[in-house]
Amino acid sequence: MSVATLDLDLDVFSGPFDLLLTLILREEVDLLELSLADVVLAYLDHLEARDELDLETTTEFIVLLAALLELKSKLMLAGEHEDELIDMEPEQAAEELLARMLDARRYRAAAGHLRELLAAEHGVRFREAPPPAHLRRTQLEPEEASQDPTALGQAIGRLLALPPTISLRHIAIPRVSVAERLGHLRRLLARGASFTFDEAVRGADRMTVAVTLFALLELYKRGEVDWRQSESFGEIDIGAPGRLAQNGTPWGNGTHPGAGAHSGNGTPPAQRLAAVAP
Amino acid sequence: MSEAARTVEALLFLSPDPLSVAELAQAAQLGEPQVREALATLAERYPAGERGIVLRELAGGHTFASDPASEDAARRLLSRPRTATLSPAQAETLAIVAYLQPVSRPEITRIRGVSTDSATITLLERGLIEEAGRSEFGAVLFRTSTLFLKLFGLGSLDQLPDVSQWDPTPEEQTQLRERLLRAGDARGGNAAPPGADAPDEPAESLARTGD
Amino acid sequence: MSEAARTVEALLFLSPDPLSVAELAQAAQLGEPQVREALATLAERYPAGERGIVLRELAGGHTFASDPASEDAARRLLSRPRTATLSPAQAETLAIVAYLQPVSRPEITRIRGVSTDSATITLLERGLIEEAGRSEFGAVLFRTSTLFLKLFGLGSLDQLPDVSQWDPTPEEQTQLRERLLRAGDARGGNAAPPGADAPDEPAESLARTGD
Repeated sequence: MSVATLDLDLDVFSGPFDLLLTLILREEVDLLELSLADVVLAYLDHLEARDELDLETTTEFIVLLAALLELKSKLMLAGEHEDELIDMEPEQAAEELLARMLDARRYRAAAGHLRELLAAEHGVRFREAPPPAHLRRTQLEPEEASQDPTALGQAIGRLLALPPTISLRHIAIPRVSVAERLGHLRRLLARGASFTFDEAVRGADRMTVAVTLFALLELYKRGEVDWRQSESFGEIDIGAPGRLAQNGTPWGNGTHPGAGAHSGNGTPPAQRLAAVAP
Repeated sequence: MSEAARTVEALLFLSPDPLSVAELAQAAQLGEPQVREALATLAERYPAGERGIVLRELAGGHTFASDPASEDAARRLLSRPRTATLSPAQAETLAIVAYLQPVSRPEITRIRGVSTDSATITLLERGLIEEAGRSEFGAVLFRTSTLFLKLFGLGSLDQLPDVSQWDPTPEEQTQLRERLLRAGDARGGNAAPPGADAPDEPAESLARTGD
Repeated sequence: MSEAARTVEALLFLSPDPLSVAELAQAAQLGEPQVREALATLAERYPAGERGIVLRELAGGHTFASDPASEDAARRLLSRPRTATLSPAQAETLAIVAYLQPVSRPEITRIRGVSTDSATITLLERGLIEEAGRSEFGAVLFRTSTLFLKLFGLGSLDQLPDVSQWDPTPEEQTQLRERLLRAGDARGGNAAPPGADAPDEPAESLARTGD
């Protein structure tokens, strides 16, 4: 079973893992509101239930989760100003992260204190009987025109104000879907000739590169494509099964293209995936 | 004071209604003679005319009441005029109802971004808004009342102030309702889980923007 | 018992909320020193641990409460638990609101790192927090309520301990900082701004386990 179909039942999301990823990328699920620990637990449960460790899908899971973790930590660091985190030096980021960790720790401890306070008040009740009617004088009729209608207009004005977008835009996520990249690769495959990964993603941004790699993995799993990398740091050649120009194993010199070997521009695909979070 | 008397004292204090000996005995898990003894102890502790709280025996049983001598002070305390000003939540809810009426609670919640139940209930109680039938999805709709017009010194709803002077983006031509919903969504107004406001009507706002 | 003490006793008995000295003085038409004296008399009359009713100083005022020893009997009588306990998420959200009020939901979410909506809604429904206007960005702000102080046995927010008391020691903080920096170094290129392709290969070690 691939990670994509891992079934999740979380507070903010219930469904397969790949749908969750899609929704996060489309900003329809707020990553800040997602407990990644729960995702890990769900995966561990799943592994336990299957009683076997599939290294390939586990790797896929870890890489995806690492990307999500990084993206989330950056989101948590992001202030109101979008450029803030992009400019952040490692030391600065560490300071900021430390401050956040201290905050979280502080209020978790404070929460414990509140629970103790509440427990100490166990059994203390207050009288809830309404005061006798004869002691409650009838309310005076409110005066005519005693309220100012401009308060209503002001309230509407406040409600019309759009909040500043603290969106994921600074993470530069274009709305690109696996399905769309699958279509792109299939169109290239349909031309018959083999092509390189770099050709497939020419001019594309990092997110598109990452999603294209994801789509490529998917096609490979479905047996629709072969790919090969003849040397480390070399091009990844992609073609329909059996149509790749060279003979031999699809892995060339035995290096899995997704496993750290470098493609043409010096960036290994796995790193591109991790680099989804810039 | 015996433990039985303390328990009976606590029960009489908490209960909004008079309690019979049998009821007290059952709650305190005591025999009726013990309860009677406890009541006798309490009668000594709360002698008539000497305390602010009096122990009374009524038809239904025993109860604590305030001393009649303190009634003037009690009236002054309890009839403190309720503040006539609206809380921010009430003002926002009332403004939404006034400008968009008829409007459903889920829609108000979506625009405000928080559950609006208590504000809506208060406005209903104060007679500023009233029910206006149901939406095609079954949610209660609200509109402002005649009392609302009176309190705000308005001859009719047409006299509601023009929003444009407070509008952060007055150049926008889109309908007010649609813009409010959009701003609400942008603020995270959809965060209320289904069930927080019954029933959820995702399509309604869209349906109605065509009005 | 003086007439002043009787009146104050009656008022405390009738009022659903804790009453401040000023409120008592106004309703009873007494001077504040007289009210304080009356409260001292009452404190003697209701010594802790000896009566079914106790005099408490809560939420900036005085109020009567039942003695916790009567809780079992009270639960049998009223067949309703006092307050449900707080879930960890609710307690954390409540702590953040208590210490940082007024605070918005996005801010709470940022500190907790996970969704806070359902906890916030529950706390609102239980009356432990309430709305306190909107932030400059339009998010609803929350603060704790009088009921919060009452139920948590607090006279005022000042009685909450300084939140920094739960911070790690400076040495521990230094260690944490170093660990974070090391982690940052290990990640290397990923910290580079988008656009510039990273020279390092942070994901490689992970990816290679799949070989």
